[in-house]
Amino acid sequence: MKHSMFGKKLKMRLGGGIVIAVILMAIFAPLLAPHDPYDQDLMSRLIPPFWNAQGDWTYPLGTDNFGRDMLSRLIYGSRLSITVGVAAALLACTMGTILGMWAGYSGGYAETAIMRLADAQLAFPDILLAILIVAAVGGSALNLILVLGLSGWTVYARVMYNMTRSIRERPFVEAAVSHGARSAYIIRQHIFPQLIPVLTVVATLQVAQMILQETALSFLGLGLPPPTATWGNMLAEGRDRMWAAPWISNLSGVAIIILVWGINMLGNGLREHLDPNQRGRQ
Amino acid sequence: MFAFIVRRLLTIPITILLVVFVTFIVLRVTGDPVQIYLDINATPEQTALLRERLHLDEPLIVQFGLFLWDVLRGDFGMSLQFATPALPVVLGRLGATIQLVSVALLFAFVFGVAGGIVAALRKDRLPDFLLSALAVAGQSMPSFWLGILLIQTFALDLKWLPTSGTGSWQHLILPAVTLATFLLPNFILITRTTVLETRSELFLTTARSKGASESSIMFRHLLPNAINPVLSFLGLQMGRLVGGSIITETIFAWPGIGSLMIRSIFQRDVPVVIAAVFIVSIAIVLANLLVDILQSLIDPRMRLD
Amino acid sequence: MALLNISGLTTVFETATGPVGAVDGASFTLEAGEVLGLVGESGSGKSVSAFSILRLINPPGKIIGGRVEFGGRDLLSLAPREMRAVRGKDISMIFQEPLSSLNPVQTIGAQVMEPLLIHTSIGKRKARDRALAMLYRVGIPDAESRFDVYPHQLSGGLRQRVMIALALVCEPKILIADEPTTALDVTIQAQILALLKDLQSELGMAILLITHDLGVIAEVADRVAVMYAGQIVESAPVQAIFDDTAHPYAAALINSIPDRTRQARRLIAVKGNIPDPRHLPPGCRFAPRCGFAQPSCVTTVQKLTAVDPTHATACMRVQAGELPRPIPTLTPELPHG
Amino acid sequence: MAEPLVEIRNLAKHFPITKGIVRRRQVSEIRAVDGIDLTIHSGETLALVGESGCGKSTAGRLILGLLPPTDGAILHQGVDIAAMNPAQLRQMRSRFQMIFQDPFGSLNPRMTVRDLIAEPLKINGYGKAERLEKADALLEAVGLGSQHASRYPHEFSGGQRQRIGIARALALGPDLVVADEPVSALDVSVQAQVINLMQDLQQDLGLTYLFISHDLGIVHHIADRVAVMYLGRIVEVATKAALFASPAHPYTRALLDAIPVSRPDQRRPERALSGDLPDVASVVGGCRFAPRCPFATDRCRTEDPALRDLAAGHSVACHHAEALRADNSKPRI
Amino acid sequence: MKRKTSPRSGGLRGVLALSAVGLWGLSAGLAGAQTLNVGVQGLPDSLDTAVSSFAALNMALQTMDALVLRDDTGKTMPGLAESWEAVDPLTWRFNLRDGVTFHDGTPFTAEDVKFTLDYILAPDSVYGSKSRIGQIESTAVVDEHTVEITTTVPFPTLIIGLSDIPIEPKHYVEKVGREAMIAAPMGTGPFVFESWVPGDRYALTANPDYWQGAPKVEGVLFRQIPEASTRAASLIAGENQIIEEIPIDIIPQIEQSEDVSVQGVETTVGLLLTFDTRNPPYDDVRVRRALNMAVNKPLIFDRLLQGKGAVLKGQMLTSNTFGFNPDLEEIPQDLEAAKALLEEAGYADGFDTSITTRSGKYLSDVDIASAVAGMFRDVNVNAGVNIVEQGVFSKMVQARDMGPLHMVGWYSVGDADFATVWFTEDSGRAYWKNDEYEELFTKARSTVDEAERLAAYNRMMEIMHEEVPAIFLFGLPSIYGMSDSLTGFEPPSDKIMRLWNAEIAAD
Repeated sequence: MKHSMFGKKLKMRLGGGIVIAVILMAIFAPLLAPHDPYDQDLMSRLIPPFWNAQGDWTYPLGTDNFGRDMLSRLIYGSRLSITVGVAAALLACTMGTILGMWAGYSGGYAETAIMRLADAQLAFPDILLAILIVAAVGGSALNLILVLGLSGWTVYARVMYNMTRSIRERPFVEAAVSHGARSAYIIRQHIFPQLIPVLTVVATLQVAQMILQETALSFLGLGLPPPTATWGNMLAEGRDRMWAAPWISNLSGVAIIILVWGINMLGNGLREHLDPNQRGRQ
Repeated sequence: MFAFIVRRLLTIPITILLVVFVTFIVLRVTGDPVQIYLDINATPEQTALLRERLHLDEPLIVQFGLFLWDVLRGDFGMSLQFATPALPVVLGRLGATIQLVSVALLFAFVFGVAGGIVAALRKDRLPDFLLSALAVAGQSMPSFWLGILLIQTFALDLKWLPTSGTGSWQHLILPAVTLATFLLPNFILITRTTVLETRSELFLTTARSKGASESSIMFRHLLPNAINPVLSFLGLQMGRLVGGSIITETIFAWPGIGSLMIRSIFQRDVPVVIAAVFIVSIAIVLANLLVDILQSLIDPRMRLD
Repeated sequence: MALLNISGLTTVFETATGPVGAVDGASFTLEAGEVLGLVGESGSGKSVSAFSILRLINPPGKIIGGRVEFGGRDLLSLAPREMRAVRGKDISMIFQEPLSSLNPVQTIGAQVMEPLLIHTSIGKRKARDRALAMLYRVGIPDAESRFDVYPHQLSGGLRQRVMIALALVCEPKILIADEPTTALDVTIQAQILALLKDLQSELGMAILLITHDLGVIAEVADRVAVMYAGQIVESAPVQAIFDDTAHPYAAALINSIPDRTRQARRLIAVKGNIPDPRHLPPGCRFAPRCGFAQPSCVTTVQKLTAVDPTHATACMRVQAGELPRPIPTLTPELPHG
Repeated sequence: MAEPLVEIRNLAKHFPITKGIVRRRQVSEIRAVDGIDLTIHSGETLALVGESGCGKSTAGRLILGLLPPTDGAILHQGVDIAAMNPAQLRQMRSRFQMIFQDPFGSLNPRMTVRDLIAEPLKINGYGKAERLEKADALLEAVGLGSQHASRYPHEFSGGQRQRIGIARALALGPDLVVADEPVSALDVSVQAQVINLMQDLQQDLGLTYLFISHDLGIVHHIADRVAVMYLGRIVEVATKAALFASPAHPYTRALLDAIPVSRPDQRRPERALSGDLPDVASVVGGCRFAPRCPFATDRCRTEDPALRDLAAGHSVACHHAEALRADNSKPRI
Repeated sequence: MKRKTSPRSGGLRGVLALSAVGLWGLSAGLAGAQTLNVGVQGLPDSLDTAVSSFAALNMALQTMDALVLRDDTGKTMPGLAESWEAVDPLTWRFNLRDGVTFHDGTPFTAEDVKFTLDYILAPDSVYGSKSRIGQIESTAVVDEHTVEITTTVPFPTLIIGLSDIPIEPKHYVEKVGREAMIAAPMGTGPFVFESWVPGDRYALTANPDYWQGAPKVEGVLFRQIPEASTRAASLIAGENQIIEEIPIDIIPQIEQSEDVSVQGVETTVGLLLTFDTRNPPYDDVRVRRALNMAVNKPLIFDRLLQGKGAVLKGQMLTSNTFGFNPDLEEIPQDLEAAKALLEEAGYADGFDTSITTRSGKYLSDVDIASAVAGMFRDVNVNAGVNIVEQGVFSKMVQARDMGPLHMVGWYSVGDADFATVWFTEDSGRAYWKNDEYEELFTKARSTVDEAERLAAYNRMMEIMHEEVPAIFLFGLPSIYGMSDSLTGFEPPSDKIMRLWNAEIAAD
């Protein structure tokens, strides 16, 4: 389209390109990383990146507090950042979709209970829930995924609930009923497939949210424990060294921004592509 | 409408009780306040004494019952760390948080809606792209990092603003901007979408067919119809906003509920945490109620009943 | 000199695959005080034509040619500000969906007052009085107490009356009514049509009535223009359209109405579908569906040409006198198992 | 007269309106369908006409068992489906099917035409090969080639979509087809195609139609008998000929009069029925049409007229039906 | 440019700021020209002296005095008590300073001492520092300026214990009640309480009648700034003249800035990694010794603590603590010997273990734990770092299961008794058990003979050196940042800021 300089295609290409690049980086981390990301060498700690006068090409992006290679840690860090983000979003998505569809389709007590629960959780700051659970069960990757997933399901539940309720009223669902279809069949065949585009968009955008949430938890000391590298805990680790070694925070911060930006671009592009009017409107 | 408000208010206690119960149990199960509170050199007798005084030797459910009694008495029990009733401690911090959150909200709302309108009006042109990119970049920025960068830039390098704390309106600027950045992008994106959606509504054509000017169409016809989804979103984001204020308050040494809450969680000061969660939950529920009422005032179709 | 003179109006919609024509060189006139029916099926370009007259086409739609002469000026070349002065004052418009064409968050009173506040300098009080009088005039019972209600609180019929009040409050010379009764029940439709006729004779305005319903045309129009696939294929006084039909499409349209006076087991259907505007036949656009089409119809571009002083058709076979008038009824066989 | 295929007795559907702060209690109800009796004979086309909100669509759905009735019985060949549990009802479903008003909305946009038509068969446990074979046969039957089978609904025009909807409704070989405004969303030049198809299919397959419509022109063409509904009640039932020639209910007369003329030379003077359709919830005592009825008397406003036989096969719910019917010379409303 | 005032006090901005302050009711922001601004990591949550934390004591001792004071190096010196003597092993007599008045002008007397101590020692009291003086049997007023304290057993650490007990004004507490005292504390100290905004600020004004002489500043404003980098920024921006608790990697930021500097002082906190000796592999002393040898402490000290503080000399006590054994040396890194020991113990292929630590509790705690874990890898021991949040740690303490290795810093306030107690069985904290150690501890605690006590502690250090119940890491430093305009303030080894001599130079 001539009058559209920056349409959804560009967004999707740009966003998708970034996301694919980061995923490839995560998959091939052992091939790409010049050093062992856990190999510490206190003698060469806090070496700045190559563009700095004191830089050293052995460690192109410098070293961290323990003399570990920043580049390698960034490459490896993408693995857990993405895994946690994606897995948490998936968990939230699965839970929220099932509950939201259930509430929206069956109505009655299930609807009341589920949507009340979602309301209650709305009144409860997400991060507080995360803090409470991580504090209780510790900061392993699995726990982090659980925490973020549990705090993120309401978004889906709400959207899926509203959509299910409106789809349930669509004539083709009535048509299926008139042919003698059971509820399970209708949900599987007619309702769920309609939800997929919106689900894709919401889930994509939530991956970005989850990665940021992981960063916030790391800041509060509730992220993944060392020596595991995630971009979030690298950023948090660097915050007391913003002066002595600004590259630790800045590089991981920039990495997060690029990835989250890419995911958001992809998600927004997808949203516009799939349906400009499909939104979880109340 | 009155019935709606009353009914919504009546659901609050259920919500709050649920929230309070979960918080209480998790806090109690995951930490021993006595160990944190007492001096490292405290004797076992002292520990036992305090434990008994706090009813920590009772079964959890009894503890919760006793706690609820304190709540009903209105003070949420004695804070361990503050050695005073918990509720006044929390209420004392409420003002600072309300200041911060309301200024940040106002900032995010005004600039977000304005940005969203500009982006929608210039859809797929340069301003739209720049605003969208900026919004997405803002969304991707971890807020504590942004906070530290802002301090370095505006307090240390440029020396325009104080680094942290309270005291004057200048003190408020950096934390408010940091917190606003948390919401601003979403306001831009949602306003953009709803303005674009509303722009194709037929009643705007009606207004145009009356000879109304474009600015009158925007402000009298389009915006009042486009603003409600933005408000809905605002209501849904209140919880996240409080989460964001935890980090912002910590970075900027802002003496609000957020920093109090996180500290009290780490101290397992159950009365204070719960009083804080209680106040925050009520604030969120009330804010949502307010959003609903506001929406029904703007759009008479959203009858509240 | 006609009140409104439209010539060569061409409007396209920009799409990813290039511009798609919606109205293709439409020309017609509207005389003072008459009801001109613009009739056609969905996608025929009749509504786009109407919107184009007031330049209310939203992007990606775009008027790319033609003239709309009103009061000696070409509306298409007016500055936006001058155009705004025409809208609502000289030419007003009402729409098919009275609910979605009223602002849901404003009271009906405010919406009826708005044109007065835009186009006159009378104060709010007087504007309110005039708006209220207009609401009574269009038959809203108890308009005083309904002045401050919102559109959703009214029935469909009342909403359309509000819409009419809003359009006529400045007493325009022309009312463009785009399918004003399509969304309404038959008994209400009859009421609204009667109201429009009344108001027309009272205010002396001209009405451009856009509809797909030949029954509505038969009921109220003075003259008729028939549109098909973006083009006007026939225009004539209303009686002539029915009695002296000069285009096969118009004939097909008339014949497809179930007529209580005729009793047949099968309705007379037009074969095929309305063409896709992206893939229009090069010549006569109706040719693929036409029972009288010859090979040359498909390739030859046809022009609307007068066959009588008041009667024009775009069918070259009629122009050439090869077909009788009115066009006879053909029953094309439909594929069917 | 043929066998009654469906008999409806005192059928009612009320939707509650609730209010209240803590415990929602029912304050009133919308009587969408309020005690109707109707018989559909095998092989006929019974038209159910009325304006929007009169309850005709609700009645259609009740007859199909898509909504649970509040009261009454729906006898399909003597079996009351209103008394069935969902599992029993599913067993019955293949015997009565529906054609929907919105030919786009009633087709799942993500399914191919073949899958759409085969879906009822799939639900009812037909094997894959049989399903595909039948689907292609049905496509042929409604005038679409099997070359269309793997396309999606949005690739079709409105008329073609409605053919798909018809094919799907016929897949299970139903006795009764309820067609809810099947052509009102279609262009006039296409309406005729669909109506013709429906008539051909009825003849070929011996179908029974309940044809719900607001368009008296089409009803006049397709129906054998006509039932007129107003605010949840049937006000008049008659053969098409009787109804159009001598309507006995003032509402029926008003409806007929409101139809636009089909030729400009038939224009008549002022004849619009005044007033709006009242809010269904506000109905209180007396004849429901009385507030709009030019012939209403005090009796009409207090005594609710029952549907009664006026002549053989002609029932009406009006106190003054005889007078009205006799007086055909009177100027129309 | 030197700043002594709140940074934005001039011109229009000042006017705006003032009006804003008035509006917001947080007026303490603009203090007088001579107010000393101090940025602390955390203000106490309560001003109740019963709450025992460094932060609380630091605030309390600004407005109150104890009988015994300490100097910046931790040595005791006369405070409200001018002198004291042991009348017999169980009785101490304190001669109180004459002419000292509380802030309201009421003279300080022996009644105030007895009132304070009796309150603390009451059976139902949960006073935080109760254990410091727990062996006191009774307190008796001899005359207006003499107090006699009787102990249940010989109590050698009484004097140092009393230095943590601020003396309360009896008349005031009795008149206004304890809650009012907590809300607005009053004492004999150098500064008068002015206001307190919990979580934000604590404001004091100078006490011109202070018995050691009036402070040289008009007042002190403590501001709570939990985030270290923000705290450092506030110093560099001139908003504060003193900040505490500077993380190691922020030091360069301050050192590179003009007009501010960093000073570190060794505290009496000894940082240990304690083994759970109840279970394998740490029930084997060879393994414990091997892991001790695996750690290159000087390297960590040099790199992660920037040489601030000290490496512990093979014992838990810091060199400034009474009981320190000067004959012991730090256990040097020796990977070969460590591997040999592990092989001997049957762990040639190493094992998996984990180090439990809190984050931000001690200077560079997580960093040190991570570095140690990294060094374990050189002897094939694969260690994870288990960072637990404070509350969870407390639960682990209660359950007596803190994982195979946990990091803890024991502080002695200058006397071995306070630190060594944690390796006795009675403490409920120890995993390791040694009969001789227990005996020596009891002996040292029940005599007031300094030489005898020193010998006992020295021997206890030897035993620990042999048995290695923990990896002895560092004597932790306390690092302060200060404005160059500030004089008369030294970083204290016990985190109690002594500010009455502090002075801010004029420009």
